[in-house]
Amino acid sequence: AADRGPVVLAASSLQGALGEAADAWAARGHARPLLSFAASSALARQAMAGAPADLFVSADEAWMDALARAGRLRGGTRATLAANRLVLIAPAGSKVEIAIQRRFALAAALGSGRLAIADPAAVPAGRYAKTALAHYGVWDSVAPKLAPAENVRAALALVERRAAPLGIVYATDARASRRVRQVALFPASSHPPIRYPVAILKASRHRDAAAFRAFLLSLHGRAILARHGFAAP
Amino acid sequence: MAIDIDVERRLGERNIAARFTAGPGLTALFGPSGAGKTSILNMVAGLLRPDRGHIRIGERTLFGPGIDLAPEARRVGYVFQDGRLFPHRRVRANLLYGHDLAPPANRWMGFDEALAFLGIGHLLDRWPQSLSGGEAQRVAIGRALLAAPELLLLDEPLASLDAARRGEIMAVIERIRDELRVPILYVSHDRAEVERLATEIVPIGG
Amino acid sequence: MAIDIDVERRLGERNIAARFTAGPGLTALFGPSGAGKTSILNMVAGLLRPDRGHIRIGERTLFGPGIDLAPEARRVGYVFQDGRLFPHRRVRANLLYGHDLAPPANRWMGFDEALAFLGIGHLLDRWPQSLSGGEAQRVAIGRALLAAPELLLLDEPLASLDAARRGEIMAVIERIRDELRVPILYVSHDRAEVERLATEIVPIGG
Amino acid sequence: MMSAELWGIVALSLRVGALAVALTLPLAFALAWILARWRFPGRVLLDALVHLPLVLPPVVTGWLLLVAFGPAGPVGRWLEEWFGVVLIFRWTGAALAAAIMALPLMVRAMRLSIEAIDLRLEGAARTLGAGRWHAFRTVSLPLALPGIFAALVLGFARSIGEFGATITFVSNIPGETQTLPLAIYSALQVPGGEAMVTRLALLSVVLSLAALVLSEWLVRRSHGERARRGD
Amino acid sequence: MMSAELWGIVALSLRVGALAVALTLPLAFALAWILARWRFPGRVLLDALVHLPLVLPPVVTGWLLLVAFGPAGPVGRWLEEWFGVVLIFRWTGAALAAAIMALPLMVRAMRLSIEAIDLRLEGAARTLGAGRWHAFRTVSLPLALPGIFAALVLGFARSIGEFGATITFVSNIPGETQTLPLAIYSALQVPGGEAMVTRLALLSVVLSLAALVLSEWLVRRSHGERARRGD
Ligand SMILES: Nc1ncnc2c1ncn2[C@@H]1O[C@H](COP(=O)(O)OP(=O)(O)OP(=O)(O)O)[C@@H](O)[C@H]1O
Ligand SMILES: Nc1ncnc2c1ncn2[C@@H]1O[C@H](COP(=O)(O)OP(=O)(O)OP(=O)(O)O)[C@@H](O)[C@H]1O
Ligand SMILES: [Mg+2]
Ligand SMILES: [Mg+2]
Repeated sequence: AADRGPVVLAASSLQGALGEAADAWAARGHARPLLSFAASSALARQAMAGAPADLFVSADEAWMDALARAGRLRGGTRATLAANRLVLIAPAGSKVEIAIQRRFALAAALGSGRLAIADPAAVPAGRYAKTALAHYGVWDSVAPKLAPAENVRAALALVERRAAPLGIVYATDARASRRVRQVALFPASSHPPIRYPVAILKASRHRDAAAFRAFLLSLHGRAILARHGFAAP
Repeated sequence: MAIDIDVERRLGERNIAARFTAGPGLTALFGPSGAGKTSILNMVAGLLRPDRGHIRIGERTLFGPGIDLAPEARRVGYVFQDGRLFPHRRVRANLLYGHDLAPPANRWMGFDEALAFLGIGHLLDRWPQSLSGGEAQRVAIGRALLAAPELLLLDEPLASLDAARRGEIMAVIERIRDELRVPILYVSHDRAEVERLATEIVPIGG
Repeated sequence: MAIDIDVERRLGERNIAARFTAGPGLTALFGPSGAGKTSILNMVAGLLRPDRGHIRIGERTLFGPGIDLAPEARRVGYVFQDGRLFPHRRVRANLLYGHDLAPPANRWMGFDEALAFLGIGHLLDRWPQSLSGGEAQRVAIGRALLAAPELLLLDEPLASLDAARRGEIMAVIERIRDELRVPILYVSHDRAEVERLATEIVPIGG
Repeated sequence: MMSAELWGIVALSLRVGALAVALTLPLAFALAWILARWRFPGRVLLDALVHLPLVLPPVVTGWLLLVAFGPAGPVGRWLEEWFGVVLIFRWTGAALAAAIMALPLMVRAMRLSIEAIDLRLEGAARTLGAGRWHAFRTVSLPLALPGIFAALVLGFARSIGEFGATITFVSNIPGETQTLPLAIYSALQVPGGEAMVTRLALLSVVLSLAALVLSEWLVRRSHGERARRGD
Repeated sequence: MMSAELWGIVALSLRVGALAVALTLPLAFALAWILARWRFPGRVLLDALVHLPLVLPPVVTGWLLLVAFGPAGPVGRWLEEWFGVVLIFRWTGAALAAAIMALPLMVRAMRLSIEAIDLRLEGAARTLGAGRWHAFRTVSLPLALPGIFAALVLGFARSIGEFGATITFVSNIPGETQTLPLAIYSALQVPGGEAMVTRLALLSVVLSLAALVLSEWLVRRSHGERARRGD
C-alpha cells in the first residue's frame, strides 16, 4: 500500500527516540514508518532471511557487519546514527559512592550481592560493560558476581527492584528511571565506542527509505536522539 | 434362513470354540457362565475376529476364508449383555441411531410401536445415566430392533425385567420370529424363557 | 434385627417413596422396572440422600433427623445392579478391597470359602474388563460378602447366572440369613428366587 | 477507556489466536488420534516431535520458522511461488507461530479424552449400521469433546500469550504482528512503561477470562445437563 | 562428545525440571480436583488465575516473580527472614519460575482425567468401608493416573523449555541458573552462533525424548496390561 511507511527494524533501546522521530517525520506529511523493535539479533536474523524491511538500526556493529558480509545491505548507506555511554547505577535509595578508576572496589561494594548487567556473552551492552571492567582490572573479581540479564532493560529492572545493589546500563536507560541513581559514568575511553549503525537493506522497496534515513541523520533527527540522552556519534 | 457357524478364537488362556447349524427361528445358546456365549455373539456381530472358521446366515457369508464383513455390513441387531447405550445421546437419539441409518424399505418395526410394547415412551428425553436397570435394558432392545436388522443377537435381553414386561417382550420376540422370520441368536440362563422361545437349543461349553 | 425404613426422595420428575418394616431375615423388594428399588438400596447404603424419613437397622439409625451416617460407617455389603468392579484392580484386589478394610474380628466369611462357592478361584489374576457377564457378577458378590457387612443389599445378584451356580449361591445366601443372621435387602424379578429366599416380601411402587 | 491503538492490538491478538486455534485444531486432533489409537514404529518419535515446541525455547522455534518459512526458506519460497502466500511480517505468520506453540498442549488434551473413550460404544455404533467414519463422527468425536474444549482453551490462551517465537519470526510490527505480548514487551523497553504494561497485561487477562467463561458455557451446554448418577 | 560445561548445563536443566515438576504436582492436582469437583462462586476466577502464566508473556511472569519474590518483594522478604530462603539468582528460583509456567498445563491434564472418573466407583468403595480419604487414594487417584502422567510429561517438557520468566527472574548465571534454553539464547545472540544453538537444541530434544519414553513405559507398566475389551 502506498500510504504505508517504510519498515524499520530497530534495536529495542531506541524505542523512545525513534518513535518520536517517526512522529516528526509523519508531521511533515509523510507516511509514518512502521517501527519494529526487538533484540538486534532477532531483527538481524530476519533481515538475513530476506525479510521485506527497509531500514535496520542495530545496537552494535557486529550484527551490521554480519549483514554486510551476507550482502544484505544496500551499498553506501551504512552510517552511524547515535552513540551511547555506560553508567554504573544503584537503587534510588542507595548511599553507595564509587569512583571509577584503576582497580576500583566494585567487588567489595557488591558485598554478597550481584552486579546486574546485560548478558556479556550475548548482548552488546554486556560486551561493552565487560570491556570497560576489564579495562580497569576489575572484571576478574566481579565475574563470579554477575547477574547477566536478557537485555539492558531487564538489568535495569533488577536494580530497580533492589535484587541487585549495582548495575551497569546505558546512560539513556538510567536517565529515564526514577527508581535508580547514577553512581558513576564510565569514561568513553574505557570501552569501544557504543554506536548505533543504520543502513538500508537490499530488500528495501519503499521509496521513502532513503529519505527517512536522511531525516534521522539530519540535524533535526539528531536533536531528537539527543533529547533522549543519546550522544552524537 | 439357516445359521451355520463354526468358529474358534483364543481369549487369554481360554479357547472359545463353537460349531453348530440351526434352522430358521430362534436358536438359544445355552451354557454356564464363562462358556463363551457372548464371545460367539461378538464374532457373529463382527466385533471379535475368529481365529478361524466361518459364519453364514442364510445365503450370506459374514465371515469365512477371505471374507470378513464390517460390522455395519452384517446387518445384525445386537442387544448387549452390558447395555452400551450412548451416554451422550438422550434416549430418543439412542433409539433413532440405527433407525435413521437403515433404509426405510428395510425397516420392519415402527418407532411408536417399539415405544409402546417396551413401555419407554415417557423416557424419550432422559439421559441414559438416569435410567433404572430395567429401563436401560428396554431402551437397548428398542435400539437394536429399530435398526432393521436381518439377524438378531440377544444377550440376556430379559434379565432384570419384571414378569409382566418380560411376557410382553417375549410375545414380540415370538412375532418377530414367526411373522417376520428374522433369525435370532438368543442367550439366556432362564430355562422357562428358553423353552418358550427357542426353536433350537445349542449347548455351549460346559 | 428389624429393618425400619421410611424414605422419600425426588428424582427428576419422579417421587420415590417407601415405608416398610421387616423382621430379621431376607426382605425382598418386589416391583416393576423403574419402581425405585435400586434407589431405595442406594438410600440405605448412604449413596443417595433421602429428602426426608429415617432408616433403622436393628439398634442402629443410619439416617434420621440430624443423623446421616457416611456410607463407610453403615457397614453394608452392596452388590450393585451394574457391577462396578474397580477397573484398575485385578480380581484379587477387588475381592480384598473391603476384606482388608474390615477388622478381622468382624469377618464372617473367609477368602477361600468365597472363592470356592462362587467358583472364581481361577480368575484372581484377571482384570475385570476381561470377565464374562456372569463372572463379573460373581466377583461383585464376593467383594460385598468379604467386606464383613452387617447388612446385605443385593440388587439382582443372580441375574445372568446359570441355574447350577444360582442354586449354589442361593444356598450360601440362606446360610448367611439363617446362621449368621445378617439382615438382607434383596431385589429380584424372579418369582421362584424370591419365594425360596424371602422371609418377607415388600411390594414397591407399581 | 481504551484508545484506538489498544483496541487494534486486542483485535489483532484475537484474530491471531482464533486463526491459530482454527489452524491447529484439526491437525492436533488427527495427531492425538494417531498417538492414542495407532501402534506403529516411530510412534514415540512422532510424540517427541509434537512436544518439540514445548521443549525448545520459543526463540529457537521462531528462528526455525524463519529459516523454513522466511522468504529465503524452502517452504517460504514454495508458498510464495505457488500460492502467493507470504508469512513473514504478516499477522498470518504470527498465527502460524502461535499455532505451532499451541500444538503440543492441544494434542495432549485431546489425546487424554480419546484414550478415555469406551471402545465398546464404537462397536455398538457399528452394529447399528454406522460405518467407521459415521461412528467416529457421531460417537467418538462427541465423547472426545471434553478434551477438545480443553484443547481450545489451552490453545487460545497459549496463542494469546505467545511471545518469543512470534517476535523472532514475524518481528514486532504495530498493526500487523504486534500482538498483546509484543506490545507488553515494547512497553517494558521504555523506562517508566510499567503503567502501560499493567494495562496491557490486564487486557490479556480479561481476554483469557472471557475465553474461559465462553468455554465453560459451551461445555455446560454440550453435556452439562446429562445428570451424572453418582449413587 | 560433550564438554564438562555442556554436562553441567544439562544436569542443571534436569535438576530444575525435576524440582519444578515435584513442586507443582501436588498443587496442580489439588487445583485440578477443586476445579473439577467443587462448585463455588469464584470458580471461574480461580480457573483464570491458573491459566494466567499461559496467557501472560513469560517476561511479565518473570517480572511479577521478581516483584514478589525479589529481596525487596513481600514474599521474598518474608521467605528470607523466616526461613532463610533466597530464590533470586538461585537454581531454586529457576525451578519456581518453571513450576509456575508449567502449572496451567498440568492442572488441565489432571482435570480432564478427574472429570472422566466414574463417580459410582467411589460410591462402591465407600460402601466397602473406605473413608473419603481412603477411597480417594485407592480409587480416584489411580483412575486419574493417565492425567497425572500427561501432566508430568507436559510439565517436565515445559520446564525444560522455559526461558522468558527464568531469565527475567533469576538472570542467566552459568552453573546456577543457566539452563538449556538460556544457554541457547546466549548462543543465538551472537552472529554465527548457529552451530552451538543446534547442538544445545538437540540436547533438549534428547532430554524430552527420554522423558517421553520413560513416561510411556510407566504408563504401560501401570495399566497397559489391563486388556481393554473393545468387542
Ligand atoms: N481378554 C481375555 N483374557 C482372558 N480371558 C478372557 C478374555 N476375554 C474373555 N475371556 C474369557 O472367555 C470366556 C468367555 O467369555 P464370554 O463373555 O463369552 O462368556 P459367556 O458365556 O458370555 O459368560 P456369561 O454367561 O457369564 O456372560 C470367559 O471365561 C472369560 O473370562
Ligand atoms: N436423575 C433422574 N432423573 C429423572 N428420573 C430418575 C433419575 N434417576 C432415577 N430416575 C427414575 O427413578 C425411577 C427409579 O429408579 P430405580 O433405579 O430405583 O428403579 P428400579 O426399581 O431399580 O428399576 P429396575 O428394576 O429397572 O432396576 C426410575 O423410573 C428412574 O427412571
Ligand atoms: Mg456373556
Ligand atoms: Mg434397579
